[in-house]
Amino acid sequence: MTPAQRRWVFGVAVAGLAAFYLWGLSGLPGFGNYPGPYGFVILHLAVKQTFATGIVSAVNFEYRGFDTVGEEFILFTAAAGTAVVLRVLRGERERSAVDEAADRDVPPTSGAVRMVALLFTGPVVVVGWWLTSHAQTNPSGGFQGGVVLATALILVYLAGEFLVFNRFSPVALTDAVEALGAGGFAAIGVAAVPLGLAYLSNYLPLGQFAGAVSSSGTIALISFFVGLEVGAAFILITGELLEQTLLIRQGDG
Amino acid sequence: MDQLLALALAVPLLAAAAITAIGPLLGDRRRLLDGVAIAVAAATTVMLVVIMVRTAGGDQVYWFAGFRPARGVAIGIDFEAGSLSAGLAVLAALLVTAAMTFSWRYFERVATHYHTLMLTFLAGMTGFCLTGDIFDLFVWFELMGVSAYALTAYRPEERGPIQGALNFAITNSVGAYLSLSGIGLIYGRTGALNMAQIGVYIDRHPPDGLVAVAFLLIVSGLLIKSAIVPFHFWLADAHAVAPTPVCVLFSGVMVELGLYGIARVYWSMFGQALGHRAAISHIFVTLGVLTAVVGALFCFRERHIKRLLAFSTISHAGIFLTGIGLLTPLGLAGTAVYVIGHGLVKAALFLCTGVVLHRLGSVNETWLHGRGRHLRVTGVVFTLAGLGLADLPPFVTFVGKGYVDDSAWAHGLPWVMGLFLVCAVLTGGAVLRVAGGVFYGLGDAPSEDAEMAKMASEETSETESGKERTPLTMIVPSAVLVACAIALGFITRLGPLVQAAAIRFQDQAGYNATVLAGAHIAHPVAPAAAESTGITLSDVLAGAGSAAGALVLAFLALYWRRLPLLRRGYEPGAGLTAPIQRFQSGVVNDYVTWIVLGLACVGGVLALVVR
Amino acid sequence: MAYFPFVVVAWILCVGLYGIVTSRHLVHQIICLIVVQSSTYVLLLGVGYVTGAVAPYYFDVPVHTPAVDPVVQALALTDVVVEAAVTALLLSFAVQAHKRFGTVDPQELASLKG
Amino acid sequence: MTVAVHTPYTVPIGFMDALQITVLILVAAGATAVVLIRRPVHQVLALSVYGVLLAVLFLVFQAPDVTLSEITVGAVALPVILLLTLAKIRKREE
Repeated sequence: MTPAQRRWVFGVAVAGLAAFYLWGLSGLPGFGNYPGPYGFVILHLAVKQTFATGIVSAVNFEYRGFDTVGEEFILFTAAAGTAVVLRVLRGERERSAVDEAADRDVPPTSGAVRMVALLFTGPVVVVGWWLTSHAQTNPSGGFQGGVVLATALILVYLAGEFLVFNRFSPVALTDAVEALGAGGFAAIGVAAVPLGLAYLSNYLPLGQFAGAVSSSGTIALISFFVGLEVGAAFILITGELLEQTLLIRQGDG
Repeated sequence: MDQLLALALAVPLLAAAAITAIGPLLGDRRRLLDGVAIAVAAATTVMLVVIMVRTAGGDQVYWFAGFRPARGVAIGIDFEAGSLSAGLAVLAALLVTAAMTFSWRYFERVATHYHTLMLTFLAGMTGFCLTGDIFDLFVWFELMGVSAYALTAYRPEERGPIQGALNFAITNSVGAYLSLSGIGLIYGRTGALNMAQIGVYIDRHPPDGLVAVAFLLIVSGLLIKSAIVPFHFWLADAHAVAPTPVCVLFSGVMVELGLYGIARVYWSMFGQALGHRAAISHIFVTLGVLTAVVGALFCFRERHIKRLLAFSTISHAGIFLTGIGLLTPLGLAGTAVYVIGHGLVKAALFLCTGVVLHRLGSVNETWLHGRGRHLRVTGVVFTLAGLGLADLPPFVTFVGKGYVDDSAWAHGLPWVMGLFLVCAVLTGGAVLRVAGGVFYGLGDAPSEDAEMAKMASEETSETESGKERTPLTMIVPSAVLVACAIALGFITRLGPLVQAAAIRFQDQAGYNATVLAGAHIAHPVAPAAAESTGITLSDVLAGAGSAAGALVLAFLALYWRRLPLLRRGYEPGAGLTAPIQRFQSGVVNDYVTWIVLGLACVGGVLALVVR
Repeated sequence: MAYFPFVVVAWILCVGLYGIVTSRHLVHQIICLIVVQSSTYVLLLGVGYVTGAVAPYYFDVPVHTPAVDPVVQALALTDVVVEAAVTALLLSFAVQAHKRFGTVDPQELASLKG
Repeated sequence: MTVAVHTPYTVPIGFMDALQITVLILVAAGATAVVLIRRPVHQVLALSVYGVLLAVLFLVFQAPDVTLSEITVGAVALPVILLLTLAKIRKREE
């Protein structure tokens, strides 16, 4: 199809689809009238059952923890897939790993940027760690924390060079950390099986009172592993793309 | 509580993580990794077989983290293993094992990520088969998808794989998000994610727009995955370029999983609430027949062996959708048996194609003509599998096809039977034409157009070609798969067993009771009198007829130019697809346009029905 | 107000699809896919909203205060991760497509494939 | 018809409605802008802004958890990898 034809066909089709979709949406109870029961039952049970006050984390890591296993492995698989697709191929040479390479089209980082980035790295790490460790209490969790921790390494890149970034996160090590994160989550789940409990059951003591950082058993532990996996996955993906941009020179056409 | 249900999923996932962590430390000793990965896949197969055997006495339910439903409200996620879902998972695991065994000597060098991706793919398929939660279904659907996209682009140094993977990933992602929209709609109405619970809740209202729209949206992602016309365009692009062992999984089971998802969603949630059974059946049968015919026509004119097999898969997906869409136990049972048979023989065909690529370095039928004479074992296996694809008794494919035909007949759709016979002759004939030409050098090399030659000559770096011998690990899996397809055909109890399983699968009230109330439903009601369980003489004749027809067609195609009386210069199959050829443009923008148009059309029909 | 958020959902979906269909740049197309997916977040959080209720955290409000649905929020979180994963993979395809084809126009890739 | 619940922490309904409608309109406009802007780098910046808008929307939908993820992913992480991709692609065009 030519672009014009496509536009016409799509215009007609999307009008139909939109009408159809709106017809379905009009059957919903109005906005603000969530009918339950799923969410309300969880709100009722969660604090009592898990000692977590962050109910979303309780759902993510406990009631629907199995979804999160799948989700972590989606990210894990995507990182592996990115590594496969962007691997250094025959005929491609790695350019000498100096950032100031001749055809580098990014201007060298200014001193001010380096300074700011360095200043920010510490606080960012702290925030990432805090987010990862407070899943059970506050609006936070391993996922957000992991991304923030990965951002800290990107700041290291801004402050220094790719070489430093690479030294901080050698691929094999990051791979291993990522696998530890994803595998650790699945393994915590499996550990329930010899105890005669269902997969992913919360078998750790729940702690003294709801809302404490040390409360709610496996939720905190799972959040930690999710943080590892997510952080490592983002570092891997960013690293692969950085390597493509800065180091790889194309040999074949 | 059967812990195997959780382990069947956790073991491949843990193994995938472990292989990624340990792989780089092993250096050159990658055989160890190969061995571990194959062992894990085989162990998963065994676990799933055990689960399947146990489901013969009744469906198994597993609540993750031990959250059982209280007063009909599910707060956790469940696995619900029936015989059909567990059986499909077994097929997936078996094919993964076969494909990984085949890969042992196939790739020049395998990065550790290959095993990781195969194992996450396996876990995604297993989870998709067994889950009883609609959002969980989406999660495993995505895991399956992401693994599959990455595996398609496993050879990024070539153009084809990158383009195929892009088309595959974009179309299927659009489908997944449409499905998720449907899930959001149904959640807004019912406040539930457990499929059984949703089924109970939406049945309380008369069917309305929300139910119809949610149904179509959820199904749309699955229709795209199962390559139903007009959502099928991505499939040939992706299948032709993915590494051959991966194609085994794509054609043998991934497409079928999409169809399984449609059946699961229909019979656990929407069947009762949506009503209008006749109209829904008509919609599915229409789409299915259209797909079967389009796939068969494209298949016959193709010269690129992997694309040819891919189009044959599209044709069969159409037949499967029709079998499901008849909404009868016999139709569903027939589809289930047919899916198993098709998966086995199609996998064998792809593996043999892999051997050809390994030894001769091409998948171009024209170029290969007569050059495969010395690959005797491969030739025999390929030919047998081709006959199986054409439903020759006693291959198990003929049992399944027979049931679907019988059900269509009982449904008052005899023309569907005839059309499917034509489709089977066309796809079987195409495959047997390849067998006769490549492995036995019969007749003349078929002509080709430049476009196809270019496409077929692309397959180069996948394997180190020109090997002197075919390693045993490459030929044994395909021979075993074909042997399985024949052996299953002799198990006379298979038919009644699968029918009982299909009746249980379609028993929505029973499914609800099993999941939500922990009921144990062991014995399905007796099959309806109108639909016999036996294999009739007409089934045998139809199967033998389609195989004979396929053989005749293959010979006609090969000896076409030597037939004195016929018009010269006309190439068989050349004009068949000209009008629709240009739709297969390879441009993903077009594909998404067709998806939207297809949805709008089916949605319009559905709106007229449900209104 | 009762249905306005859902109209926005449909609008975002359709606009995103329009972008995918008309795109001439793979990165643009991938971003449009992100837009399509973002419609599902708005839908999920929209259907779980309860007017006047608090966020589902009992850290600083008493337990059993009426709150909005926590389940859809968990689903949306999962959805965000899926989006990030799929986008990263697609971008790696785009990088390779640019290397192999010398273009990132999806409408040109097909003709250059051979 | 809206069935509202009341808690000591409830923001006045009328104010919340106005806020939500405003942000929804901004989000719809943002999505349109992201799609219509065809220059890649500009589009990535638009996506980043759109991510922030979505994050604000989730905040007024009482979903602080999703807000955080949307900011970290939609407004920061995704634009970073998108810009890296564009840097790679543009470099080879020169």
